[in-house]
Amino acid sequence: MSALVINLLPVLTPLIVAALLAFRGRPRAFAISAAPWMPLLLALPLLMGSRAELTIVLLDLRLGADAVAAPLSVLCAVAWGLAGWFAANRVEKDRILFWSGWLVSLAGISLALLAQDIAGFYSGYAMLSLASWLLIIHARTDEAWRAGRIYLVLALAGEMAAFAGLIAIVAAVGNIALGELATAVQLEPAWRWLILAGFAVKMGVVPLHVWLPLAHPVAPIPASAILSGVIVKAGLLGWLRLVPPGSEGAAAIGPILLVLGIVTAFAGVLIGLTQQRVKVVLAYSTISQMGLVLMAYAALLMAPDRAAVLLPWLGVMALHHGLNKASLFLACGCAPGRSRLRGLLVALPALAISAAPLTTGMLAKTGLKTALAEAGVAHGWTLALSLTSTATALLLWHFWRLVRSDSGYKTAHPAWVAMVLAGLVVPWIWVLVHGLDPHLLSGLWPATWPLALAAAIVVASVWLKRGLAPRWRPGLPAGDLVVWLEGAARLAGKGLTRLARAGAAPLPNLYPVHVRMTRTLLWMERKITALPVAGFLILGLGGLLWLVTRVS
Amino acid sequence: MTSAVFVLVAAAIFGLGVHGLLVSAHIMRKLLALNLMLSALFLLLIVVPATIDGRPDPVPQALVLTGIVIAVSTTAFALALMVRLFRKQGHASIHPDIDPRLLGRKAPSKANKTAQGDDR
Amino acid sequence: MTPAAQLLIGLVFVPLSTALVAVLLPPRRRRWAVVLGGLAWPCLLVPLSMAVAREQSVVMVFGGWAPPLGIGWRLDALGLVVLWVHALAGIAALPSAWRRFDPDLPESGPFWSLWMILATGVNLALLAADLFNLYVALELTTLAAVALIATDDGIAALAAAMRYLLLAVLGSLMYVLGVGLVYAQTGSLAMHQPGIEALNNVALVLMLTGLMVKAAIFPLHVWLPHAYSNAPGPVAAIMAAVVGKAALVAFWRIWFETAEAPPAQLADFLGLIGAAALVYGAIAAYLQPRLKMVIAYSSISHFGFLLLLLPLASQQAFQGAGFHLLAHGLAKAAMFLAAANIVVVLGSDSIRHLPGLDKRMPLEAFTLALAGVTLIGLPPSGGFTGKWMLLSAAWETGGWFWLVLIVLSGLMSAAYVFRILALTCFHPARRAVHHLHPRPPKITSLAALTLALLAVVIGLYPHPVLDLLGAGMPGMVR
Amino acid sequence: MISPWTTQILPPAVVLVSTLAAIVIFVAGEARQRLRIWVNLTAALLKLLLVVWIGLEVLAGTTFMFRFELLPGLELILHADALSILFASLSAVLWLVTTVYAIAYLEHSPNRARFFGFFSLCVSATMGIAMAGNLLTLFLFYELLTLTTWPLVVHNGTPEALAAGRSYLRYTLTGGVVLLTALVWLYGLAGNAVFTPGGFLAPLAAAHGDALTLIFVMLVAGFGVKAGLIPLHGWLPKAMVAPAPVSALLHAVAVVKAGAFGIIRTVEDVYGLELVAELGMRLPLITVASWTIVIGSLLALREHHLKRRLAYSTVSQVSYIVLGIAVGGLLATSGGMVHLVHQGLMKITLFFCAGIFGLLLGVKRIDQLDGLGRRMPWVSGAFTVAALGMIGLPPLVGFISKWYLASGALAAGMPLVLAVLITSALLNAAYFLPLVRRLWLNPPGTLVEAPIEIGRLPRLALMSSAVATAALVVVLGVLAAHPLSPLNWVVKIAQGYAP
Repeated sequence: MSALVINLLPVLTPLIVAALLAFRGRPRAFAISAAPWMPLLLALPLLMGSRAELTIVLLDLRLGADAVAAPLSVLCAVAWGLAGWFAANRVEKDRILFWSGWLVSLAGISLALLAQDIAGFYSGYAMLSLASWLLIIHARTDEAWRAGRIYLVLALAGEMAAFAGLIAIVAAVGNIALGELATAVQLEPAWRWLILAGFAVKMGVVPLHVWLPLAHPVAPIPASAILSGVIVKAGLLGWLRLVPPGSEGAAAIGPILLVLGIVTAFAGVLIGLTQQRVKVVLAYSTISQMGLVLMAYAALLMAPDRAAVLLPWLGVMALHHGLNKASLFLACGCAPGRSRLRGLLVALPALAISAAPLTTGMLAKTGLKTALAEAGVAHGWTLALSLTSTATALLLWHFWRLVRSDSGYKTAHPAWVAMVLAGLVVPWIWVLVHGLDPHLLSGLWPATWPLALAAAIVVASVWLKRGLAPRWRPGLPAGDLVVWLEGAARLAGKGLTRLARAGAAPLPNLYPVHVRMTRTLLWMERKITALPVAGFLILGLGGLLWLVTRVS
Repeated sequence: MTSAVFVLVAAAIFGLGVHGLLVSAHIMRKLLALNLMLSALFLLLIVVPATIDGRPDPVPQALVLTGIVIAVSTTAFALALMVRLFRKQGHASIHPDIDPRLLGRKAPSKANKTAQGDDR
Repeated sequence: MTPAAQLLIGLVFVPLSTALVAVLLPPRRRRWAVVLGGLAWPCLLVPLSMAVAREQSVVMVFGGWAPPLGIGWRLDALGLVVLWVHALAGIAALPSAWRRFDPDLPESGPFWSLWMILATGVNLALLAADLFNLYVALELTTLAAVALIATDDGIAALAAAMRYLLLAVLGSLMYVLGVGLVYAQTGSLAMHQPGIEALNNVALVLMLTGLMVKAAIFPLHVWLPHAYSNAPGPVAAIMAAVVGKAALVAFWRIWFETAEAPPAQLADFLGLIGAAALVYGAIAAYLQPRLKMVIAYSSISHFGFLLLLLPLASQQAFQGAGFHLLAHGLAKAAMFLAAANIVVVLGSDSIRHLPGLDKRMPLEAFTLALAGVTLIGLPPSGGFTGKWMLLSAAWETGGWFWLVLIVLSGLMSAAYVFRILALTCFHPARRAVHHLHPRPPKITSLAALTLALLAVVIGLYPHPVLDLLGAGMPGMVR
Repeated sequence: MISPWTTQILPPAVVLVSTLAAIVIFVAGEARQRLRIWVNLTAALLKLLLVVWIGLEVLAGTTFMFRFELLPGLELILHADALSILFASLSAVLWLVTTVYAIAYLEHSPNRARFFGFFSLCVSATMGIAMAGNLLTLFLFYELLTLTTWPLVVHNGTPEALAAGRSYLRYTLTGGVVLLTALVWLYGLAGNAVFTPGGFLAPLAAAHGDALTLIFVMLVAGFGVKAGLIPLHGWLPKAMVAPAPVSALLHAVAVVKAGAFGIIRTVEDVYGLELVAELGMRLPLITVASWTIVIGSLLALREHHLKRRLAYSTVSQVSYIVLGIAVGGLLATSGGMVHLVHQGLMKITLFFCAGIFGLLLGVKRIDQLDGLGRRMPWVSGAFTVAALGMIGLPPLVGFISKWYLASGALAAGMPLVLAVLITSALLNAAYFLPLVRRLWLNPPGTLVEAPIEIGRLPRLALMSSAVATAALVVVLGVLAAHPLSPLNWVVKIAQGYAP
């Protein structure tokens, strides 16, 4: 019973609080004040580590925290909580809308994290996708609506793809526990690709990344912090849950994902460099980072037997990126250019993300490299990885130059500071707790030279009196591909409506026919009523009958 | 042989009667034609069976007698009706274009088109 | 002669004597006499039904004179069914007639005795066992009917009556001609002459045509709509219930009994005529601007429907047709009675006055709806039962054309029935106030409603009737 | 144990309860409102109790059978198996709710006696369809349903209402005629046979294969008219002119469901899916259903009149049922049948809300929905829940149906059906989410008419009935695995058909 309560609390409490928002006055005030603390509830099942089964709920719902969900739960609890604190003071406009979206998506991700059966996981995931739409359109400007629309289309399409895949599993073995998935069923590759693609939308893997650069700038700062820090990781969760390492045939797709990952990593940076808006730049950085995570996951698929070691490393990457990226986003709301201290507070997570020595970024890189080593991938990849660090560093320099001149809130918010510190500390704690080998010394040089290279480029460019981004600016709009997609979609929509109009042709109105018939009939009746006609009709009919008797 | 003549004559009279009954406008003429047809019919009824066997057959006689009764009563009734009709409409004919049958009785002349209008 | 046979005499002589008594009585008393007589003769039907149920038919011959010279009467299941319709319709029409032909009104004088004479004629036509007797009976019916129509003193009614008279006489003359030929051929007038060789086609055709005029089969229907729609309400009800049907029954008898093996192609041709009548009547009914016209044309359509028995010609089909005869007769009488009340209240039956009527005359509206259900043949109703039997007969004989036609007939009836209902109950102009006359006593509406209900209820428990009709007709089982 | 006499008398009793109510209402007349309300409510409650009673007995294994010989060899049979209980309980529950709603909705409108009279008759016809034990009985009540719903459709008496009524009759009566033909033919071949799981026509398949195929087509077409299979759906959007309670009941329970139910009976209890597949009719049926699902959604997409959009959504959603039945197998059959209930709940909620908007705020078109969420949060909330359910978002009922249908389709090896379901889900999102957005996120627009003020009690009744059904949408979805949930009931049924 207690296990039940513990596992249900993180899911139900946010929903109840969200419901309280509906009532004016005290309940609403209470809800808004209580909302920021909700994420901490996730710690309960994590610490208790207990499992629960609700046989009458949904399709036999099973809940519980496990190794896969653990890092994301921690990330969710910390990042989401701090962002909530930030939001509590910084979001004035449309608070009911904001907080309802915030709480419901929190409930969704909690359910997705804790659910141990397919239906439960999918429910949580769907809740999350739809509710985070509310966060994106919060501003309700045309730009926001557009971003929301594109996000919704992609999210729903992705969800349906994933749904198709997991339904294929269900059709084979029913709504089984996620743990047994790896061994329970062998799947047609097509279904597995559907699942991967579906969740890749959340992850922002190229070419499904287009919603991120549109959504982040329009969402409120804390919202984009969790979007980019936590919610994108839900895609990773989906992969780990539904295409777990060790499910047969999965190893084969590892290399393809590896390539996708490196492409995403570089594409994100390159497109990001052409952008002029702070949060768009960060969004592209997130995309490239997700590319790295994707590579790690690919390695995991290729070396399933080493999962015990690699999963924690994957956790490290998730925590590192989530917390640091969140703090960078929060920075956008704290006028970082105004003092040295604030500059430092920006620099720390930035350096971390570009994997500077001794930062959590270095840990992440180490983890990734070990993973690739385990997967037995050629040495060339590690070089590529180092280059991604250089690229990221350049991108973040670009970010710094943009954010310095950013005039938003003038005051810094303590949540930001807390987030930065969390970013510095939490991944280390994670590494220590799991007793991972950080390879400190061996990792130093590989972590240093990419940054040095980046620094050199920067210095050179400054010395050459140029902006970092070259004069020649390929005028890529935010959310590159999506522009053409929108055009295509508009055409398709036109076609569909035309088709529909053709489908619903109205029935012809019989009325005029009806009048004409009446006239004709009355005329005819009058004619045959005249006695001569009638009489000859009688005789004629008689004759006709007689003729009929003659024919044989 | 003789019977054949009778049959032909009867047929001719009957035809005349039919023509009169149908074509002539005045009801009086129609009734006269009707009686003509009746007598043709009786002639036929008397003649035709007699051709079957030699001795006269009582049944047709009975039939004809009954027929005559009916004919008389019919004619009388028809005449009475005709008189009523004449008193009502001033002429003794039933040409359809004259009687207002297709119109509502208390609401003459418009009923038709408005009725069509009704179920639009 | 069995005691049941004695009752046959009652069927004819009770109405006849009532008519004579009514003539002799002073105007104020006539109604009473007729009420007594009109209630008396139906009582005879109860024992007669039992008798018919026991041995298929009740036969009597007058004073030992055997046919052809003597007059023989025969009551079989079909006749009994129509007699029941006649009786019920007559009883139901009593209240309305009572009000309509108040002795203070001038035209009320002849009505009561004429009505009884009509009843006599109809009963006689249903009992007649020989062809000439049938002629006399039909002639009597026609004359009485014409006179009854003429009791409404309008020009339209008189003209309609006159037209009816002339056409009917022409028809009956053709019929008698045919009878004469039959006699010439067979030397007998008996309606059913077992073991004669095929009947002379000319005679057959003449008789059939004559009867088609009286039964108002399209295209020989021209007299009917104006006659019915201009006759006084109760008169229209009675006539619609039985007059046409008596002729139709005679038609069937001659087809199935007299001409034992009529040419098959003729059967199909008559079936086609029936089909034409069915369609034409339905369309015409849908387009009519007057309520009573609609009902009259629906009668034409349904007579065509009943003609489909000829091509189907199986015992089951006969049961179906007979049952439909019953249901349709009741429904039609009910509709005409309701229409009569509507005319009384609105002073007109033009359908443009109908909207909003369901408020003022809910019973009438309900009656129209119920009777309509039977006409359409929606289950559960008498109409449906008859339709179903005919359908399964058509299926068994593999007559796909007839099957489809029968099925569609329901649809076509639905068109005009629902048009009337929509106008009456749901039309936008429903709140239009039209100047109203005092509504007739409730019992008249209730009588109509009872008939309509009966027409529906027999559909729920049709067994007795179907068992009665189970015997079929000679020459029916091919 | 229950006495045999009772087992005979209960099914007709369930049907007759509301018939009696109708008679009382008709006789009582327009003026006696209080009496009418009480009769309505008591009848609805009584019917619900009876259905529950029968349901429990059926669960305990009692067989209910009432036979009445209509014609020699032509029986009127009312029986109660699990499937009939499913449909009967659905209509009983929704009738109760809708009665409450309708009483409040029509508070000041004329002709209420007529309305409620035919309303009750319509429900007893539905009950008859649910309880029907053979095709003839089904057909009989099916026709009665046509007859009793027509007055409701044309109730307003406006010209477009009359036009809608005409086209309704055109479609349904033609469908009835087709049914009748098929019925005669079938009786000629198979005689008077009771519904039997797995069908009773298999022995005839060898001899009369083509005939059976043709009959099947006619039966499906006949029922498909009411079920709104495209292209037989034309009447449905027109019928929207009817008062909101009518369209609610028409769409949720009475008419469309009657058609779908008829198809279920035909496929499962007359032919049996094996025979249908053997006759090569399974694929065409699936095709028609899928086609209807997709096209219906597309048509809904282009409607800007609220109720008409809902109508087209019904066209699309009801075919889920047919699809599930046609695909067959335990999962898909359960999915289809459970959608009978789930779609009913969601759709009736939507129509309740649409009716309330229309009645109180004069809102008819979609662009008038802007910002109504602030004006009436509860109703808008109910609407939102039902709409999300229609899209199939977990944990609402729509999700459960979709889940079973989809997995059933794959289990039967038909990925294309899955594609259809997904397309339809996306289209549903495309035409429902904008409504939700307008309700909550758009700035309030100006109302076309001044809001109508009605009494507090009626307003409460309207809202509570909408909210109640919405709550059911949530609860039945969340507790889908509960032993007494429709889902489990349906799975029991489906095991009888597709072991």
